[in-house]
Amino acid sequence: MQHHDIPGTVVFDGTQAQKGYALNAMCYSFNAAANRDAFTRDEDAYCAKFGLNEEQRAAIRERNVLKLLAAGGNVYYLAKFAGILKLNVQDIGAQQTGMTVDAFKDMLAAAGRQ
Amino acid sequence: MQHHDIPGTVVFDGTQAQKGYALNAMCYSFNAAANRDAFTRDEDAYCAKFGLNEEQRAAIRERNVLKLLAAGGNVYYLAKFAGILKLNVQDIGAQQTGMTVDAFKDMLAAAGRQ
Amino acid sequence: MAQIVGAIATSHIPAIGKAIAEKKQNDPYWKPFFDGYDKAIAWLRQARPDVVVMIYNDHGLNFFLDKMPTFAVGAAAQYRSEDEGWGLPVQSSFPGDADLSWHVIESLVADEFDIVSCQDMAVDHGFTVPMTLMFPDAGGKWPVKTLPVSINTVQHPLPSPARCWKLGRAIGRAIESYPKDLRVVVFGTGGLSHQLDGTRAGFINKKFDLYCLETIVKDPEAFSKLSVVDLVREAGAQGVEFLNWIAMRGTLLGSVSKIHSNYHIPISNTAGATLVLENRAAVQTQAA
Amino acid sequence: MAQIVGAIATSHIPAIGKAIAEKKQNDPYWKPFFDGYDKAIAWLRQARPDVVVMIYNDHGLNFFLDKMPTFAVGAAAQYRSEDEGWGLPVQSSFPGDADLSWHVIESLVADEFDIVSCQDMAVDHGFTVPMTLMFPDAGGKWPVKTLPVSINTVQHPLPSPARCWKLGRAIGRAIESYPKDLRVVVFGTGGLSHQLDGTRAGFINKKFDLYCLETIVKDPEAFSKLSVVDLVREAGAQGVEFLNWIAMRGTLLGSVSKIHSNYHIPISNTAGATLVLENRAAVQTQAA
Ligand SMILES: [Fe+3]
Ligand SMILES: [Fe+3]
Repeated sequence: MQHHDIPGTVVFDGTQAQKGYALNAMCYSFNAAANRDAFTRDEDAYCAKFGLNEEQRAAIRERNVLKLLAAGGNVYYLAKFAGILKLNVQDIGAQQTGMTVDAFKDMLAAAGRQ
Repeated sequence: MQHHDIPGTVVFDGTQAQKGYALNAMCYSFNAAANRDAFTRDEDAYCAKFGLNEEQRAAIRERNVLKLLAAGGNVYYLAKFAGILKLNVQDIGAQQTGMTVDAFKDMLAAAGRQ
Repeated sequence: MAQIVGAIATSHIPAIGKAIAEKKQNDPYWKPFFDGYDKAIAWLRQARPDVVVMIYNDHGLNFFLDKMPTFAVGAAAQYRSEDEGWGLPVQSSFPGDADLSWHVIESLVADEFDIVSCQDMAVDHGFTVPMTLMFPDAGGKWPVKTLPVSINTVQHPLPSPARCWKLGRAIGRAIESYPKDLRVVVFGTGGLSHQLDGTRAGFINKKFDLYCLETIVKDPEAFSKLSVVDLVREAGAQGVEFLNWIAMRGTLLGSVSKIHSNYHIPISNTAGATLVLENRAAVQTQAA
Repeated sequence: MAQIVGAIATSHIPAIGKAIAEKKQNDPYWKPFFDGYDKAIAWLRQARPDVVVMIYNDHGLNFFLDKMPTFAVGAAAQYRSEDEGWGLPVQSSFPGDADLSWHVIESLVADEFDIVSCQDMAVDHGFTVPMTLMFPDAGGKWPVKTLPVSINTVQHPLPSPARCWKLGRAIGRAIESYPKDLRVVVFGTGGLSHQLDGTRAGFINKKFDLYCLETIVKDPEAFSKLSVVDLVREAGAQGVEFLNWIAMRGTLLGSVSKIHSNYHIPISNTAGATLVLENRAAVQTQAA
């Protein structure tokens, strides 16, 4: 990947992809309702089935998006995990930026008044 | 597809692919031993599961390679069907050219003495 | 001969699909966004398209990292809508035009585009939301055939803006060399600026978006100077979906004029935008 | 820096794999074919490769018509051998070099090759037979890392000879810009002339094959004038696998000399062939 200096931004390149394959494969499986149900019934067993490492399993347990990204997660697949938790992209944005959801929404709206 | 004047040769282009999708999908499934067994146990049910049309089912019943090609089959996938029947590419070549297998092998060998 | 009569660019955010399903078009949050579509829908109706070429990106429904295409082209009789994991309603299947698809694929490969052909394909919100937005009266009976073209925006390296522009040019040539009299409208979906992940989540860049909305009409080749990293920096990590817009604009080979545009912040985490372009074919002008 | 020290072209017919598994190398039918490999294997041993770039075609194991890539590049830590449906022994997995893969993918996409990246991939006889042929003593412990590149020879339109040549050039540049000191040998597999299907089944064209064996050494760009239909006509419907040889030859950017070749009819339905080329890098020559 070309070097970049973009703060707060993960570029999902080959390095990230290698780290995150198992995690992303699990999240990709959540397209199917049966798999979402299986995960919900027994999270640990489902993570084990996909071969997640300890860092990834901890991040899943904690529902921590920044840690999931650091563990190689890609946001498009992680969004399907967020779907299970009924979190939308504002909820996730607030979590990652350390804001309340309302403050995050205000920030978005403020971008329109610039 | 570019027009061609090559006798006795099917070019597997979009037209062929559209005709043969179900047939090729079935043959592709034969990579897995469990699927080969399921086909062997009940050929008709297996063909129905993949949605083969009557022309394709007849060609499968008759083990007729030229008819399978005419019905949109691609030789790379059909080879997996031939594998179930324990036919090798000389057997298939003989069938398509209307030769005995020995005559077909002689023809191949003769190409080396040209 | 087939002709591209114009193009529509639009955001494709899942939240739009949910708002449509829940009939929230007149809610205060949604009204300024949906109001921007009336003129686009009216233009599309009078354009009477037979076919929509949909240039979009898959978000992890049809493609996974085991086989990640740079450019994928549909070649199916129909395209399935499917569960994406977070409750967006599944639409009825979208009719394809396999003969046109194969013509385009033949043409693209001859032009040295190394596409993936997809004879079975599920299409996600990048495709379905623009369809539900632009054909609000379809009621599950889509009035056009469709041809999906998916550009990789998931796994870096992504194709450059210059490559996507060239892909668009090649699709334009392919469509306009198709011998049937078809009226074609090209959609480019996604964007504008947004970022979902990282501590920069929520990033929106109005200034860059307004530059894009103007430049894509008047000087689209200017984007060919940008790198993908430039796009990530200026438009956000998911704002790279603007690649779909660049390819869409590339398909318009005639004289192009802007019919309508709308821009509204925020829709979900995104700067929502739409743009309608008319394409007057060079050939047609000479004949007139 | 990584350097491509040479290349090997070889047939990859499943029957070869079976003959190896059944130790038939000295049967009268097989001996003239296998005898052609002693010199190739000896050359490969002294070439001491760290990595084999395997340019081959999938025959319906890893790819189906739902997602058919023009060019696919492996990016996995290992590549699985699998049941192909007709009894060829399954090999132990082949080690990959994911960092090298991603370097090559970055470089190819920057060069406007629209590849499919494959982070999980099964490789079929187009890959496994050349490995078992050329590393007869491996005993399941492959002494090299591998990088699979699969070219579409299944679903027309196929990439043209000219495009495959350019792909080879781009792979050559990518490998030679990799900062690690690796010795790389490129394999091109398949062919030569053969046709399995239709009433022309059994077609073999010795004259064209001998032209190819000579021309690929001395004047490989000559093939860029051929169309895929030309290849089907002259080399047979499956003889188009010669595209893999063309791409292989394209990777050799230095001064190329022929070490060895062998040609024998018939092996199964095919004209069996092998060719060993040495690549003396321009850079290296200057340094000497
Ligand atoms: Fe999107
Ligand atoms: Fe082959």
